[in-house]
Formats: sequence, C-alpha cells, structure tokens
Amino acid sequence: MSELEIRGLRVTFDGFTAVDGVDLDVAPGDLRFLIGPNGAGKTTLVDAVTGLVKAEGSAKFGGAELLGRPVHRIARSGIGRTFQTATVFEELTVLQNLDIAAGAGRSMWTMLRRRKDVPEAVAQAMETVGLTDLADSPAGTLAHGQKQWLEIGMLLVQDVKLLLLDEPVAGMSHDERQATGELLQRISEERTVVVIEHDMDFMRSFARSVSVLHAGKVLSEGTVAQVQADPKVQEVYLGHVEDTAVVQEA
Amino acid sequence: MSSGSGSSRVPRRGFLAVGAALTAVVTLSACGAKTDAAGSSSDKAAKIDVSGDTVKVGLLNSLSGTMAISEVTVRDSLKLAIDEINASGGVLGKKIKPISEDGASDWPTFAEKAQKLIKEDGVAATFGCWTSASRKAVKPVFEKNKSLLFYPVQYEGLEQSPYIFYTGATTNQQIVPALDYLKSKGLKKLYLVGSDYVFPRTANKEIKAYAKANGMTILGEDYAPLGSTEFSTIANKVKASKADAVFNTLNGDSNVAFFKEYKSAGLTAKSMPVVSVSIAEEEVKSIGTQYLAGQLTAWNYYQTTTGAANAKFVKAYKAKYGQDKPTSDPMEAAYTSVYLWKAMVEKAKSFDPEKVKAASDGITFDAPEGTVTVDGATQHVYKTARIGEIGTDGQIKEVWNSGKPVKPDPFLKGYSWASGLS
Amino acid sequence: MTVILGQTFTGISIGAVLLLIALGLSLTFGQMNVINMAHGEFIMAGAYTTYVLQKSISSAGISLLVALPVAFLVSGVLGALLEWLLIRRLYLRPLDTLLVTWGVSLMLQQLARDIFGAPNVQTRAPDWLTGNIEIIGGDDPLTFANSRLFILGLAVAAVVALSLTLRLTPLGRRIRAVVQNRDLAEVSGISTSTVDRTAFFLGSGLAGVAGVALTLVGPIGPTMGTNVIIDAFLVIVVGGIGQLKGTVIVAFVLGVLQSVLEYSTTVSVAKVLVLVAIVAFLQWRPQGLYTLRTRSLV
Amino acid sequence: MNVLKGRSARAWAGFAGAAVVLFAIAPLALSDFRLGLLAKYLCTAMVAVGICLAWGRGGLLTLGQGVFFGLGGYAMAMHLKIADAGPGNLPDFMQLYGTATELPWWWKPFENPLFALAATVLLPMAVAALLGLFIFRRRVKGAYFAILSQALAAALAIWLVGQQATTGGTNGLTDIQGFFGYSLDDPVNQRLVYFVIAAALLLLMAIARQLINSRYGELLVAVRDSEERVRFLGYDPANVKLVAYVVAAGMAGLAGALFVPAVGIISPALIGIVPSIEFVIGAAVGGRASLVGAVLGAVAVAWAKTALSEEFPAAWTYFQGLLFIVALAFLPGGLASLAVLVRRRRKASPAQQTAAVPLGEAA
Repeated sequence: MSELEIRGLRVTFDGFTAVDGVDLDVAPGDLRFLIGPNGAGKTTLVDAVTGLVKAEGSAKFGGAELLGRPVHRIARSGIGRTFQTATVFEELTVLQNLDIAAGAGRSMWTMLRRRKDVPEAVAQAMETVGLTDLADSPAGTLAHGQKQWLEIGMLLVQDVKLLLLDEPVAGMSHDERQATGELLQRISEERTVVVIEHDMDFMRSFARSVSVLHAGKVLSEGTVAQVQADPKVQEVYLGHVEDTAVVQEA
Repeated sequence: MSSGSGSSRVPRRGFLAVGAALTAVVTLSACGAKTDAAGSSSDKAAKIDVSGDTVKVGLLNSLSGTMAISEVTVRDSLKLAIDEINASGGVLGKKIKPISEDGASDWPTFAEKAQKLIKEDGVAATFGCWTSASRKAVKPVFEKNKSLLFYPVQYEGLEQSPYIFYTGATTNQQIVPALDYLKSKGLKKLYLVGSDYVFPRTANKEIKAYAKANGMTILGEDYAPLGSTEFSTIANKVKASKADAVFNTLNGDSNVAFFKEYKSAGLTAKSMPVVSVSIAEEEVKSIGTQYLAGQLTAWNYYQTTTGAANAKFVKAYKAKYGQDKPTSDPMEAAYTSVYLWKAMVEKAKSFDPEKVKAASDGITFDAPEGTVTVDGATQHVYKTARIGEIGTDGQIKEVWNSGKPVKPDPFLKGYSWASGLS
Repeated sequence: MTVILGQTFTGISIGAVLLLIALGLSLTFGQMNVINMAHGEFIMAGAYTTYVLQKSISSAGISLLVALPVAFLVSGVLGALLEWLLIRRLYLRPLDTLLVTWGVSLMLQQLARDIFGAPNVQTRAPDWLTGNIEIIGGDDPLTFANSRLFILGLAVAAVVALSLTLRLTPLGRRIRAVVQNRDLAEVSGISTSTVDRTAFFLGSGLAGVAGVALTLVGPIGPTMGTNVIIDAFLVIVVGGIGQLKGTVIVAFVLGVLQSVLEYSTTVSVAKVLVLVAIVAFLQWRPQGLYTLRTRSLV
Repeated sequence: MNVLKGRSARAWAGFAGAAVVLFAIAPLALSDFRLGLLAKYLCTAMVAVGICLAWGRGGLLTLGQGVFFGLGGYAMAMHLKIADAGPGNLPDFMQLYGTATELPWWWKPFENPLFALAATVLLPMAVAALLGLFIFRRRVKGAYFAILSQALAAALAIWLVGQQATTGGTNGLTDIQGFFGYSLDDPVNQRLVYFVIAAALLLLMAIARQLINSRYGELLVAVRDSEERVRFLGYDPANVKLVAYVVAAGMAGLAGALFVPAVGIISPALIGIVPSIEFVIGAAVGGRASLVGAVLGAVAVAWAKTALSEEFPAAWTYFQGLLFIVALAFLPGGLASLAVLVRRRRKASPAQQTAAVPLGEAA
C-alpha cells in the first residue's frame, strides 16, 4: 500500500490561481476528507492529481511522480476518481459498465471477443454496491444514488489503490449516506480514500482525518475534532460548521 | 441521448450465418464463371423498341447539380427539335417519344442513366452530355451496347468513338481558328487561363504547340479548380505578364469571378482582349455586359448569326421558352443533332444503329449556323468557325468567320505542328 | 516590389472576403457551437436580395447601399427562423445539427433555383466600385481595386460593430453570459432561448451582408454558398472557438498565404497546400490559435 | 438464457434470409440493369456498415468516407486500367493526356494484382491510421473532426483533378473492360461482380457485428458517451477510436474497390465533400447505431435517389434535404428506432420500468 504525497502543488487558469502551493500527505488506509468553501480548490486539486489539468509542483503516489503523465497512465498506476455529477455510461448496462472498468489491461484478443460470463471481480463489486439485481439494466435508468454507487463499484473493479471521490453522497437519502459511509470505511481498510465533501454530518460520522482547503491553500489538518476546534476554520465557515448540512454547490 | 438505443444483446452465431452465406456465394459464383468459360459474348446490341407508332430517344442531361445551368438549355432545344419533327410527321412514320433522364452533374450517374435508357427503355438514340467527363463515363456504355449517342458540345478532340456522333466543334473548328484570328491581328503574346479539367488542359496543350510553330509566345498558364471564385491572384499575374491577349477556357461560375476581377485590375478589352471558348449568350447574361463588353468569343453559332434557318430557330425557341431566353452554340448543335439523326434514319430506312452509322456520311442539314455536313469517317460535322465580339446589349456580334465549313479533324492530323500531340 | 505589394493587398482582400463570410459563423459556430451548414445559403440570400433590389432601384450605387441593411434583415430573419424551427431542438447534438442544416441548405439551394432559375444572375456594380486606385503609376503600376477596398472597409466595419455589440450592449453581455454558463444565465433570469435566437439573427444577418459584398467579386447563383462555406468554417476552427480576434487574424493570414502560394505555384496546389497547412496547424494547436482556458467538468 | 437463444436464432434467420434475398431472389427477379444498380447500392451499404461502427457506435462523424472510398476505388481501377492496357502499354488516358512514355513509379506496384487487391483495403486503413493517430491523439473531436474530414476530402479531390496526366483528372478512371481476366462486357460476369459485392457486404456485416458485440464494442460506446470517463478508467480513448476509424476506412475502401467493376468508373466527383456527406445520410436514415438499419437505410436512400430522379429531378433535392432534417432532427435513432419502439410496445415488459430499487444489500 502506498502513500499520496503532494508538495507545493499550484494550478493557475489564465492568471487565476486555483490551487496555491498545497502540501498534502495521505497515508495508506486513511479515509481523508477534503472540505472547504466553494472555490477553495478541492476539485482542482483532484483534477491535477489525476492529470486533467496541468499543475506545477509534485504529486507522488507510491513514490512515482504523477504530474505530467497522461490521464490514462495515471489511472493505470492505480488511481481512480469519481465526479461531482455521476458519470456512468448511460446506454450500457450496469454489468457492462463494471466490465469495462475492470478491463483496462485486457489483451487485444480478449477485447475483440464477446464477454462470455461475469468476471469474478465484477460479480463481487456488484454485490458490494448492491446492484446485482440490476445487472442488466441500462445505467441511465438508475436512480441518482445508484449511479454514485455504480461509480464506486467501477473504482473497485478497477482495483485502484487510491480513490478520489468528489461529493459521493450528494443527493442521497439519509439511509443511503449511511450505507455509503460504511462502504467507504470498509474500502479504506485496504486502500487509500480521499473524499471531497460538503456534508459536515457525513464527514463527522466517517472521516478518519480531515484537511480544510481555503483559497487554494491548506488551512487546517487533523482529526475531525481538531479541525472543528480550529478558530481559523470557524472563521472561514462563518459558523456554518455547526450546521448539519451546508448546501453544496458546483 | 444523441443516438439510438444501443440494444446490446445480440446474436452469437453470426459467424455461422456468414459461413452459410459464403458457401452460397462460392457455389453461385462458380456457376457464373463456368458459363463465361465459353468466351465473351459477341453480338448483344441493345434492342430498340419500335413497337407501336412511336420510337423512343433518350435525352441525357444534368437537370440538377452544378451543370444544370447549361444542360437544361440543351435539353430544351432538343425537345424543341423533337416537337418540330413530330409536328411534321415524325421519323419513318413514327412519332419520337423523348425519355428525359437526369445525369445530376455526376459522372457515374450519367453511366447509370445511359444504361437505363438503352436497356430498359430501348431508345433508338440518345442525345446529350456536356462535360468531357460525362462523355467519357458513358462512352463505354454506348460502345458495349452498340447504341448511338449524339454529343452536342464543343470539346477537346482526340476522340472518335464508333457509337458517338460529335455535333459540336472539335478543336480545329474552334480553337485553331481563334488562334489564327489572334495571329492575324498581331496578338502574339498569350496568357492561358482555364479551369482545372480535361478540356482546358488538352486545349492549352494544343495552343502551346500551335504557338511554338507560329512564332507566338505563351507567357503563362493558370488553372483554377472547377467552381473556384477567387481570381484576384490570377488577374494580377495576367496583368503583370503584359500579354497581348488572354485565351480563356474557364468554365461556369469561374468566368463570373474572373471577369469581375479582370475589370477591377484595370484590364479591358482594348488593353488586353480575352478570347473565351466557353462563354455563350446564356453566360453573357449571368456575368453582365458591364464586365464583358468588347471581349471576344469563338464558336460556330451566335444568336445573331444570319440566315432564315436561324431566324426560324430563334423565333421558335423564344416562343416556346420565353422571350428573354437566348439561344447559344451548344443549344443549336443539340437542335441540329436531332435533325441529323432523322436524316440518317430516313436515308438508312431503319433505326438500327449500324445502318444509321453506315448512312451517315454526307448527310447535310440546313442548320441555324448554316449548312452542316456529317463526315462519316470521323462522325464529326463540318462546321463554320466564327469569332464574335460581345456587345453592350448582351448579344454577340460576328467579327470574322471561316467562310466555309471546316472539315473536322479531331486528331489534328492535317496540322504538322500537332504531330507530337497524340 | 510592386508584385509583392500587389500580392499582399490581394491576400488582404481575400482575407477580407473570408472574414466577412466567417464573421457570422464566429457568432453561431464560435459562440454557440452550432455548425450551421446553411450559413452559405444565408450568404446566397443576401446576394439575391441585392439582385432583387437592383431590379426595383435602378441606381446601382443606391441599391447596393440599401441592400446592406435589407440583406442583413432578410438573412437574419431566415436564421432566426431556422433556429426556432430546428436548431433549438439540437443544441446538445452539434454533429446532428451539421447534417440537419446540410439538409436545409440543399432545400434552400433548390428553392433559389426554382425562384430565380438555375443560371447565375447578374447585378451591376456601381461605377465607383468597378475601377481601381493607382498607388504606384508608371510602367509597372500597382493598383488597388475599388471593390476590394470597399469589401475591406465593410469587413472592418462589421468586425468593429460586432465586437462593440458583444462588449458594450446589454444584449452582448447576455450572449456572453449564456455562452459561458448557460444554466447560471438561465437561473439569473436571462431568457436563454431569446438570446440564442437573437445571436442567430445577428450571425445570419452578417452572412447576408457578406452576400452583398460577394456580388462585387463573384457569381450570384444557387450554389455560391457551398463554394465558400468550408473555408469559412476552417477560419473559425483555426482561429479558435469563441475568439473574435482569432477569426480576424486567421482570415487575413490564410488570405495572404493563399495569395502567396497561388502566385508561386498554381491555384489548385495552393488550395491543397493551405488545407494541409491547416491540418498541420491543428496538430500543433488542436483548439485553434486562441483558446479560452477554463476549469471544465469532464 | 432463453431470450439469448431466441435472439441468436432470429439473427441467424436474418442472415440466412438476407443471403436468400441477395443470392437467389434478387438475381432472379431483377433485370441485368437493375441488378447492376443493386450492386451499386450495396457498395454504399458497405460504406454504411463502417459508418455505423465509427459514427453510430463510436460517435465519430466520419464526413470524409469519400476519401477512403476513393482510395480503394483508385487502387482497384489503377490495376484494372493497367491490365486492360496490356503489358508494356500505357493506359489509354495517359497516352491521350500525358507526356510520359512509361508508367509513373507510383503506378507500377499496382501492376501486381495481389498488391492492388491488398491496397484497396490496406491503403485506406493506413491513411486512416496515420490521420487518426494525429487527430485523436491531439484530441481533435466533434465539430473539428467533422470539418477537418471535409477539408481533407476536398483537398484530395482537388489534387486528383489537378494531376490529369496520371490520374485522369476530372474524368477519373473510366472505360474499364476487364476484371481479373473476366470481360465486364459479359452480363454473366456482371452478375459475378454482383455476387462478390453481396458476399462482401455480408462479410463486412458479420465483422461489424462481431466487433459491436465484443467487449471492444461496449468500450466503443463508452468512449462515445463519455470519453474522459473512459480515460480515468485507464484506457486511452484515442486507440479505441482509432480502431473503429481504421476499420470503417477499410470497409469504405473495399466498397470503393468493388464499385469500380460494378459501375466501371471512379472519379474525383465520388470523393469530395458532397458524396462524403451522402454516404452518411443512408446510415442516419436507417439508424446509425443499428447495423441492419444502417445497411437498409443506405440501400433505400440510394434506391430512392434513382427512382425519384428518374421522375422528378428537382424533387429529389427537396426530398434529400427533407430526409436529413426529419431523420436527424426528429428521429435520431433512424428508422431502426421505430422498429425498436414497436417491439418494446408489443412486449411492454414491466421489469424494465422498475429501475429505482432501494439500497440495502450494501452492508
């Protein structure tokens, strides 16, 4: 199991600095929550680590530098992510979605043949995220929460070592959040999980550690209790920290 | 949801089906090959449908696409001639029934429609085609089916198909006389401008050979892609060359842009005349006399050509299609071609293409352009060459003619300077 | 020397024509990302408007000047109509829009053929536009054609007018807001459908103006639009989507490139070389000359 | 599993039925002329098979298929022209328009029938691979890709026209007499050509079907719908698209090659922007994502063109325009989506509707 190690990460868009010198260490087996107000640079940070935007500085996973490599290479080195709006392949079935996620390393010959049966990893992942009964439904017909789960399932079959989840429980009911949180805890036993989240309640229930981002910088870091006690954090959130759910926005 | 349902569960055993299909192919195609082993069939001339009291002829012109502009007028004059013939009793006692097909400015379509006319409709002869490319596309069809095509447009020569009659000018009836005319006027430094296709390139090859043998110089040669409408650079080049005259083989839309640019560059018919071989009355109308007045054209016929036959033709055409519709050389050649075919058929007393061909030599017709005579050896027509000047009224005024019909010489065999050309 | 100057001017004037025909596209394609293949037919509509007006107004000069606003209106209304009938259903499917508008363009061409006849029609240019200005006299004169200068002026005026409209007017602000964030604009109370239609009206109207200009240099016929449309799209693609300055620069660069290559090779070769150069350029900068860098969702 | 078996049986029957129609009924029912036309339509259908794969499944709007069709066609026609001319002779048009006394170097390899045959498919594929490599790597997509394709089609057509002495210019290569030793004059051999084309079409459909049903086919749809997402799963979408693009190009090349003996001509007019767009329309009308739909659509549109233009040339233009508008604006799935709708309505299975299932099993 490897560690995510970010040093001096900077991302600028036409003069605007979205991420401004972030240092971040996430240990193996951690379940780290990234919180912060809108525009704090949370999503951009994940974008930079996964190769979607260009960045300066360094981001290493398991000792290997990620910056500057193409997106699919980073993905193949064991880093997976989800997006704020669930992006699954709507016209494909749940099974097909998962099968594709499982198959980046397949040989040409395997690719050109039909799928004969359900691969073991796919069956397991379907079981884990509770979509076995819907295996043959097009992903486009799934409820919102189910799509989020399908995405997590895709990361599982992809067998990534580092999961970067962007607001995985947005739009879920209370019960669904609870189930998702428990799932994340189990997953993080063997992998490293980083979650961007606005839902403070959810964060308090499941985070092992928390980093607070503000204006492109890390404002505070530690356990939930430590962070909540930090006056700087309270100032940034203008007291909203105490609310159960901060409205999330794009 | 940009596309249809990706219904995903699909059959597995496609390959089996393909296997079956392939077996079927092999069996069937083997049959085909075997029957052929006897050798290629020899006589399979298309059947001409002469049942009933009509005889069918095909009219093959582009009625849509870029060439429709020109070819519709040819179709109209073909119909005029057919109507006149029918009104005076038809051919061998049968009324002519025209079957009009659209070549759609697309060469394979021309070939397809030619096949349809011959094989499905059983036409006795076909009239039409404009571009060399369409003629080249249908030529094998007419030759294979031993059916006749009458081609009414001036062209680049170097062709003599046994199943095509060429009623437009070949090069020695249009381009060579135009060069003779320029030479006689002392215009010896030429600039060549043409569209990028067969006719201009071939014509310019001949012009260069002529120039070499006649002490003329070619200062430049430019081709624009068909349909090109940006001519400022070419106009600059022409202007900078200080040529005596321009020989213009541009086609269609390009002429409009060329002459507008020519005038903008300050060039005029006085300072540097342009001789065009593809601008007839119809084109003058769409370019505008503002840009064309005083420029020269080379043809075998103008609407203003004198004679009773032409007066009758122009009057009949305008009565049928409208007073504002001009008549032009290809239209006249098309009109004439129907009458020539009629005369051949009547001389042969048969619609059979072989007999019609055999009867063709020496057939004459008092055409709007003057008397024309078919040369049986080349299946071209003796025509009078004319140079005209475009007037401010849009009419073309004849300024010179060859005096008597010029014998067609598609391969320029009678010209020593052309010996290396084909 | 005069050759170089002459060809540069020719290149700039080719660029001006390109710019005029591409300017409307920079709005509909560049800003709204709609590939409207019928744009060429809006140019045609502008040209035929000139022709029709000249039949009723005998003075060539006056009819040309009157034609400018009238053609803008005619093509603009056609564009708004097209947007309302078809394009608004297709905003999420840009490639389908391409094929649908190709169908529209076929029908408009045939319509023109049925109304005005298949042959080209002619318009008379006013006398003050048919001559030329002598810059260098003498044996090796350098002249600039009046019609080309007029088109250059028209193109510059149109660019200025468009960029001022986009920058200064409330309408322009709305258009930019919708382009940048459609959903946000919608919730901020902007009627995006009205903005779309207005932008389409403007873009298509500019095509009409280009059509008037083209009557001075080229044929006026049913297929005149198709002859220029691909070139116009290439200008936008190379310039960068949504970038007026990219469109302007690229139009002139391509114009000069075309004229230089035409002079030193042949027109066909020049055409092929320019196309190849464009493909190569897009290898280097796939998003065009200027791009907006933004944080994008997937 | 029963459903699966039922469907594969139906597809089997479909293939067999198509074979019977193409190999038995059509040749018996149609005159030589109409059968020749059908051969031509089937060639456009072969292009449509590739378009179905690349556009319908892969979302690549291939507006430059004319280029590949033309390359295949020219490769075939060049060989046939050389063969017609006989050893040591130049093809007729070169004697007429050219100055060369021997074959240009780039014609020479086509003297070899095997090289020419391989080139009809491999040449378009190689060109597509080269282009695709550049274009997809640099993530040129959507509108850019479509417009670039058109620009290339235009460039190739203009170039071919300009090289009259060695390519026949606007005329193209015409008057092709023989097809690998068989005279094309002979109606029996024309039928043979038809059978070859019909068999090739079925073969291409089988290949496309296999690709669509394979894991690759699923991945291709995934790339079409969300290219970035696929990238985050560790695939390089450029390669995925490249395969579909190259296969489609090969199919268009084969279609062009077989078009030549069927129609007897290949010319730049078949390569430019307009024919390239016309190739797409058939697939669009029939249903771009459905193989059968695309093929039937291509044949139907080509047939409608012949039928309508025989009667009303102007009407054909209106009709063609209308086809584009109706098929794409109002029926993006093409006619095939109508068939699917009908089938769904007949079955009206409630199982499909119950998508929202509560969570529970997660823990």
